Order: sequence, then C-alpha cells, then structure tokens
Amino acid sequence: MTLPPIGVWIAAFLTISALSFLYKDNPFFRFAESLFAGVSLGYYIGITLDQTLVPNLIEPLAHDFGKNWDLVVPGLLGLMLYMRYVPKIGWVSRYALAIYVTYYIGLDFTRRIHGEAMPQVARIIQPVFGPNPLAFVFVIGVLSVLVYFFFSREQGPVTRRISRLGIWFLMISFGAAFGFTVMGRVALLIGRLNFLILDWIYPILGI
Amino acid sequence: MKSAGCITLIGLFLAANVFAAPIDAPATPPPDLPLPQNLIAKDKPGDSGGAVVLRWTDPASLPAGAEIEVLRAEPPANEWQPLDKVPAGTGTYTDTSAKDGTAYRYGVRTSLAAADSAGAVSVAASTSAPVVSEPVSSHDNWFKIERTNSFVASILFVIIILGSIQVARSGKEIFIRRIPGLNAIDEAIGRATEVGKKVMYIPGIQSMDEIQTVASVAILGNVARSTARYGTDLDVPNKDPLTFASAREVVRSAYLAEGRPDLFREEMVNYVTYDQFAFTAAVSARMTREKPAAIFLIGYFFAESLILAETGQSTGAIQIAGQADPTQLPFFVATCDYTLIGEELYAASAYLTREPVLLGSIRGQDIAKGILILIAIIGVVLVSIHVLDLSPFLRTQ
Amino acid sequence: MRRFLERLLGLDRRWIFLFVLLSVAIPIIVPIGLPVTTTESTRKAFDFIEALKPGDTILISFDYGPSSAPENDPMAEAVMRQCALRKIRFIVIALYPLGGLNLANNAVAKVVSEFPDLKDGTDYVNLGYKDGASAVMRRMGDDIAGAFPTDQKGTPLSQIPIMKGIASLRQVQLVFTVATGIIGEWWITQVHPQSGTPVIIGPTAVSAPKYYAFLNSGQLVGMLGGMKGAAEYEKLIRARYPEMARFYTTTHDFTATKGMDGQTVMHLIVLLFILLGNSAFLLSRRGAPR
Amino acid sequence: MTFNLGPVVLVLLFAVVPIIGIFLGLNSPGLRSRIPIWVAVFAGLIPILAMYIPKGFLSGQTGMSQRMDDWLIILAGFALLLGIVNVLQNNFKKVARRDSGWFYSVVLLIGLFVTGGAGIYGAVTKIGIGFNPDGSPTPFKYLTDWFFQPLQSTIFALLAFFMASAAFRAFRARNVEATILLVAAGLVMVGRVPILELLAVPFPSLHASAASASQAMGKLTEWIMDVPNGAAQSGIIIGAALGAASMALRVILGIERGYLGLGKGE
Repeated sequence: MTLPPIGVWIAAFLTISALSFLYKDNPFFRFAESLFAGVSLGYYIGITLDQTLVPNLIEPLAHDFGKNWDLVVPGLLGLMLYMRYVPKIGWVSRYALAIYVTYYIGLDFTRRIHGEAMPQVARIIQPVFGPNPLAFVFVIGVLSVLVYFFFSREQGPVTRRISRLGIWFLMISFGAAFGFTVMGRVALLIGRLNFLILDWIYPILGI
Repeated sequence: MKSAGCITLIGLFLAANVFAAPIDAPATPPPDLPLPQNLIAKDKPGDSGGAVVLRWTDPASLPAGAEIEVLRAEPPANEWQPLDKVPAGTGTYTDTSAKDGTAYRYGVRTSLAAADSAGAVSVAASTSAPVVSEPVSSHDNWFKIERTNSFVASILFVIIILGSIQVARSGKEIFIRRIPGLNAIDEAIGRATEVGKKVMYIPGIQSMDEIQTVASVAILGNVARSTARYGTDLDVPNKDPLTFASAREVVRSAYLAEGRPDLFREEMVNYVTYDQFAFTAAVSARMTREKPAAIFLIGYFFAESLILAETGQSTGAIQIAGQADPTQLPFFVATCDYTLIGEELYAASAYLTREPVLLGSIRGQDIAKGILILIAIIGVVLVSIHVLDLSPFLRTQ
Repeated sequence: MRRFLERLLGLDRRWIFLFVLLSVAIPIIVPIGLPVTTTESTRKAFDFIEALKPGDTILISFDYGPSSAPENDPMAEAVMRQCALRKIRFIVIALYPLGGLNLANNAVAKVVSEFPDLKDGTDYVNLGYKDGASAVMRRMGDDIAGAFPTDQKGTPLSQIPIMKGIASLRQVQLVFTVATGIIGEWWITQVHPQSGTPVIIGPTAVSAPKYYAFLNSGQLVGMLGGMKGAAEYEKLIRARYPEMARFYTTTHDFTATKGMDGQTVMHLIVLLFILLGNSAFLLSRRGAPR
Repeated sequence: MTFNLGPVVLVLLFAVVPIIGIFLGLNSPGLRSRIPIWVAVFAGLIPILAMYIPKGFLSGQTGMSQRMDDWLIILAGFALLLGIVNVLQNNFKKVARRDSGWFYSVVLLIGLFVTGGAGIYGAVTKIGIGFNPDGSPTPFKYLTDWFFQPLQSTIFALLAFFMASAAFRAFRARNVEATILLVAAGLVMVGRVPILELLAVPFPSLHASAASASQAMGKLTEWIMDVPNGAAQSGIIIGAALGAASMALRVILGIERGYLGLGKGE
C-alpha cells in the first residue's frame, strides 16, 4: 500500500479546513483563510512578474530598446501611482489613474454600443407571425423590460402595467438562471469530493 | 450605378490582362484547363493595411478537384511565388501578407492537384500561365465602412446625451422615478448607526477598466458621505489594487467634503488579495466575525456573489446589491434585501446626488432607449408584414 | 403543529448543507448511470464540428481556471478527441490568468496520450498563455503571430506546419472557447465581429443563460452549457463514434456523464427542500390569524 | 526602419504633457486636477477613434490603440504592489500591536513571503514559475498545486451549499413576483437533469413515459431559457449598455470625476 504524497495530504487538510466554515467559523478555517490570503497574493507576485512585467516590460527594453523605448512611460506612470504615499504630491497619482480608467472606459463605450446595444436590438426584429408562433413573447419581453428601465418619466396606468410585465420577465429570468446554475455549482463540489475520495481516501484505503 | 462601375472596371482589367505580359511565367504546359477570368486586385478597404483582396470569376466548367492557385510577384525580381490554393468556386482571396506600399502583381490559374499512391500531393498536373492583375499595393485606410452603422449610432448617442445634459444645466426640472434600493441606502446606514456596528461596502472585484466599478465607486462616494455624517464606521475591502487606490481617494474626499476628516482612517479602505476566492474567503470570514449591520455589494461580481451575499444574510445584515451585468443578479435577488438591476446601477449617482448634469444624462439615456424601442417596434412590424428587414442595418461587424 | 412549521421555516441551514454533501458524495462512490437528453444548442455545436473537413483548423481557447475545471475540462477534452478522430487540426491557447495554461497543458497531454498519432506542430499546437485577453484577441484578429510569437516550446510560428496559411483568426474555421468568465463573451462581442470567425462556447452553467441571447442573434454557432452540456456532448460523441466509449466508461477517471448523477440527486434534494419550505410557509400562513 | 507615429504621439500625450502638468501643478493647485482630466480625454478618445479609423498610426500593429494596450498591461502590473504594500502595513501593524488574531497575520505573511519569494526567484532566475529544467516542479508550482488551487476550488465549491440554502429560504410563494421566480426556478431545475427518470427508476412501467416527459421538460427549459429569459437578458443588456455608454461619455469628458476623489463640476 502506497500512501498518497505529502502534497495530497496538505491539499486534503486545507480542503477540509475550508469546508469547515459551513459548520461555523473555527481556528482551522481561520488558519486556512489567512494562509490562502497570503499565498494567493504571493502567487500573483510571481504571476505578475513572470507573465507581465518580465515579458512585456523588462525583456523588450533589454533586447530591443530602440523599438520599445516608449515602454518606459507605463513604468513611469506606474511609479506615479505610488506618489499617493508622498502626502505633498499625492495628486500626481491622478495622472496614472485617469489615463488608465479613461482608456478602458473609451474601449467600453464602443463595446457597449457596437457590441451590445445594436446587435441586441437587431435581435428583437423578427417576424412575429412567422414560423415561430411564440416569437412575440420574446419581443414583448424585451420591450417591457426596457420600459421598466425608464427613469425620467412618471409611470402612467399603461406604462405601469407594461413595466410590471417587465418585472415578471425579469423574475422568470432570475428564477430560471438560478435553477440553471445549480448544476454548475454542484460540479465544483463534485470536483472537490472527487479529489478527497479518489486521490486521498481511496489510496489510503488501498482501493 | 454601382454595377456599371463594376463592368467598366472589369473591362479595364480585361484589357489590361490582354496586354499584360506574363512576368517570367513558369514553363507553359498544354493549356488543358480553362483559366479564371476578370481578375481584380484591390487594396482591402477599411483596414489597417497589409491586405490585398483578389476577385475573379471561375471558368465555366472545371473538373472535380480543380483548385485555383494564387500567385504573387514582388518587385524588383517580379518572380511568381505561389501564395495559396483555394477550392474552385471561392472566387476571392485575401492576401494578408502584403507589405504596404509595395506594388505587387497577382496571378491566378487553375490547377488540378493529383495525389500519388502515398497520399502526398505531387506536382500540380497542369499549370498554365496565370491571369495577371494590374500592379496593386496595400495601404491603411481612413474609415471602416462596414462600421458606418455603429459610427452613426455612436454620434447620435453622444448628441442626445450631451444635448440632454445641456438642457438640464439650463435649469429644466427633471423627474426621476423611485428606486427602492437607493432609498434604502440611508435606512441601512441609519440602522448601522443605531446598533453601533460598521457598514461594509464591496465595490465588486473588477478593476477600474470596468465601467461598473467606476459607477460603484461613485456610489461609494455617497455612502461614505452618509457614514461620515452619521459617524458610522466604514469598511471597504478590495480585490483589485487600482479600485483600491480609487476607492481610498473617494472615501477620503467624502469625509473631507462632510467636514469630518478626523473620522477617516486609512484602514477603512483596505486591500485583501488579488485572488477572487481568497478575497471571498477573507471577506466572508470578516462578515461572520465582525457582523456589519449593513453590507453593500455593488459593482461587477462573479461567482463569489452568492458566497458573500449568503454569508452576509446569515449574519443578519441589511444587504443592498447592485450589478449591471445580468449573470449574478439572480443570486443577489434571492439573498439581498434590495438589488439594483442593470441600468439602475448607472442611474444611482444621479438619483443620490440629484445633480442636474447627471439627471440630464439619465434623461438622455431614456430618450435613446425610446428611440431604440421605436426602431424595434417599426422593425418588427415591417418584417412581420414582409416589407423590409431592418435588422441587417443594426448588425455590427 | 404551528411550532413545528415555524421550526421548519427557520431550519438551520447546516442541515441543508449535510444533505447536499451526502447527495453529491454518494454517487461518486456508487455511480448510478442516469440517462441524459441532448439539447439543440449542444447538437448545433456538435454538428458544426462534424461538418468541418479533415485538415480544417479550429482554435481552442482555455478561458477557465481550476475552479470550474470539473465543468469545463470534459468539454475541452471531448472536442479535442472529436478533432483527433476527424483529423481536424487544433490550435490551443490559454487566456485565463488563473491557471488556464496549466489546464490547457494537462488537457493536451491527456488527449495526446490517448491518440498517439497526434503530432505536435502538424495536428495540433499549444501556443501557451498570454496576459490581457482582450488585447490579445484583438491582435489575433489581424495577426496571430503578433500575439503569440512562438508556441509553448518556443518554436516561432513561422516554423510550425499547422500555422502555414493561418495568419489571423480569419483563416481559422472555428473558435471554441471553454470559458468561465467574461473572456468567453469577448470572443463573441469582439472577435466574431472583427474577423467573422464562427464561435462555439463552452461556458459554465452559471453564465450559460446569458449566451442564449448571442445564440439567437447568430453571434454564436453553438453552446455546451455547463456539465449538462458536456455530458450531452459526450453522449453525442459516444453515439457517433462507438470506439470513444473507452474514455467514458472507466470508473476512476472523471467524466461529465458521471458528474450528472450527483447533479441529478442534488437537484432533487434542492427541489424537495423548496417544496418543504413552501408547504410549511403556505400552511403556517393559512393557520395564522389575520 | 520606419518611423512609428503612434508611440511618439502617445509619449507626448501621456508622458511629456503629464510631466509638464506636474511641474505646473506644483505652484497652481487648480491645475492638479484639471490637466489630468484633459489628458484623460485623449486617452478615452483613442480606442473610440481606433474602432472606426483603421489608419495604421492609430489602430495598426504599432498604432496608438495597440500600444496603449501594451502599456496599460504594464501599468496594471505595477498597481499590484500598491495592494501588497497595504496588506503588509495592516498585518505588520496587527502583529506589532499583538491585536487579537495576530497569529493569523503571521500565517498570512509567511504565506505571502514564501510564495512571493518563490515567484520572484523564478522570474529573476529565468527558470520561470512552472517547471525546472529537469522537469521537476518549481517551489512556486508546488505551492500553487497543493496550497493555492485546493483552497481556491474549495471556496468556490461552497457555492453548491449556498445555492441550496438560498433556494430553500428565498423561493417561497410570498407574492406574485416571488411565485414567478419560484416556478421558473423549479421548472428549470427539473428540466436540466433527468430527475423524472431518477424518480421512475423503481417503476419499470413508467420508464418510457418518464423519458419522454423528461425530454419535454428539457424542451420547455430550453424555451424558458431562450425566450422569456433571453428577452429579459436582452432588455437588461440593452438598458445597461446605454447606461454604461452614457457613464463612459461622462467619464471621458471629465464630467464625472468622482473616481479620482474629485468633486463634481469644476
């Protein structure tokens, strides 16, 4: 009989400690949780250095400075973030944050209009007396939900009914999505129990 | 009109082909395979350069297995280099390996690949001199024509929003309907003050590159002003470092604006860890140990939403959640006292501050929404009575 | 009676936790072998890949982490096995920062060991992981080598036979994203509009509902929704290729089909609790003085 | 060697202008917030213009948009240290003050230093963080595989339990809306898995009808997910897209600047 390697024992101990939170908060969980916080942060130090800063900044600068000289700037902006710790010139960090935020928000702007709003409206446009007799349910659903999202108008008797219908559609959606998700979550638990049973307990029992 | 232009072009190219001398064409075997016709090579429109589009008409009858071979000649050597083979019937090929500014000539010809007994493709059975295009070079362009629709939509949207903001600035009163989740914010903070426990605010787990986080941080500003007013303790654990940086500035300036910088502590806004679930474990544990009286889960959450909200629920806190993306809403709706759904998240800062500029843009969103509803209704009617399908005009590329 | 109903309504949730644990643990030890019904979205995905020609190329993107591996792993493995059988070439990449690469490596190694004929570089290639999924995708739309200059082993793309004639995503017949979070959606909202390459997604069950919108609008070809979708796919594969049964009948290796047993029992438990809660709620309300 | 306009413009906008702005800001407090917001307008416009203008300097492979992507990945990498500094501060303080639970801060710090150290070692020595040249896992990978991942998966797996307890408590027929929620959830849960077949196992005569009923439930589930759920999702997405785009516009134009800790307006 070969016992599972030490790593499996560690993982099993941490798994059970984490699961113990379900019963109540206890020292084992607290230990696992604190260790997790530390290890995970350390993990991202390694990942960020190895996968972002070294290949995207240090290596390009070291190998082909002529072509990548401009990468000094994000380094500079990165340093500006830390000016927060120098009370007198804390405002310098605004530059880095403002550039970072607005660039991605600009990207977001196009994504919302181009990638979401327009194709989704295109989707509504379908023949309601066509081959799919229930297509109108879809059309009514989207439009009533949109009516629910009107903020700047007082609801009249008609719009109140439509937006109530919109809420019903939202409730169907939330209920259905909840029910739909149960499976995926069980899958995760299966993964953990697979580990405990197949990789840890069975080998101990010699099965 | 367009087709007339096309015909002229084709004519031109046909003429050009007649006179174009084959540039160092490979030895010509008997021309037993008919050649493609009407070859046109053009810079690929609306791209960043580096691509040339070829179009041609396949010969009328081709034997089974015939392929069209695409060749390219590059100055100064001008030797034919095979680029690719495409099945008959394709009629078009995009060369994405062109160098901008280089004048290439392209050639197409029919070839019949024959496999030997080993299965490896041997030399094409028959090759004739290719049909040759005019010299063409690729370049980058000024406008992506296929995105005209979303371009126009974006411009219209900007005009509507900025116009509404302008109207609001000029002093026009703008109504905004009741949003229960936002009314509850003060109630929740009030209760925390009564029982002398802290308020916890989690601004999602995404960075500031996500607009929901930016919206959440704006709401945090309002929550922090309330906690400053009431003198209630605030705790803002963060998963993303940039969100953390921003949240701290926001909370600090909120306490300053309320004239209570003495109540602000740096630890109010703290960093936990970059891992989604390590963050979840740490924050859940903090909830059960410190039992905040009110918990805000506003921003972009992923799977951790239910762990956080269900743990918070079990501690008896008032919970207000908000997310624009629909995926986690079911879990917030099931476990929280109030949930800001979808667009309500973005309406929150306008609702809480009643600032004319923000209210104006809410009004603009409603106008845009109205227009979209109208387009949708007209589109549905037109397509249902088989007049016109508007949806292709809205599909984006 | 009233006291009992109230006790039931306020049942300590730890009892529910215990039932959940048992309902999932027992089927792992004693498999049940329940039947699975296939759905349209999964069939569409399967048929699309079946319709590809030998020699076509698909891109498989590992956009998930270990946390959702029990759900996503079987999807990736099933599609890779199908490709191996049908001589469809596949390019593997990983965009999920939290361990997507590890999973990609494991899955590739597993499938390659099952199909010893598969040759690295000609039948498949593993390009590894790149940070910044959105930017990487946008670049791949124009230039794959710009985003992934070399494969996982450091071979430049220009020297890899499978990449010949594949400069950008436009030359790829399909993108299959096995996804847990937002990255999968970007393939649909960013890459598909940019390059026109068809996309099939294998999302976790939680994000699956969202993708029906894209499925209907034609932005998606097909979908394998969660473990159920994966189990359906395994069923479709087993039905079409009886020789594949060897990967799906062993007891110790995990399959989505096996996972479905535990899920079914767990669903039943949750439904029973909801039923119990509602009966108690309605009865106690009827008995309550108004 | 071709001259790349894109990076040069970027450097001008996002390095030269900020540096000038910082110097000006030293003496003029008003400029400390105004110049960053002007600079930010350009940052926000780049990706929008790049979407529609395929000109090489803007959206080509060395264009401004592409280069910004490269830049900001680096900036985000730098930001992590900001968080780490805060964690170190808070936990060292706890240990120094012997606060309750300081022992757990020690555990946290050990985890952080050991894993972070292993990661830095891998990155600096160029061995990487995966495998040693001889194929054995690096210490970093060992920690990842046996400490980090099991914990990550287990916390994620807690969801299975919380789904059940949340369903039990939340899905009660309190009013019309709650009942709709409950019914939709129930139907989908039945339709997603072969529950009917499971229930029919002891009754052989019912097997066939259970299978066909299960199939029908599957179809119904698919319809619910597709049509009413799809409709609601579309509605949420469209509304949220407009809200987000309008917020984006306000942020880019500097109308909404709360995220910088600045008050609204001038």
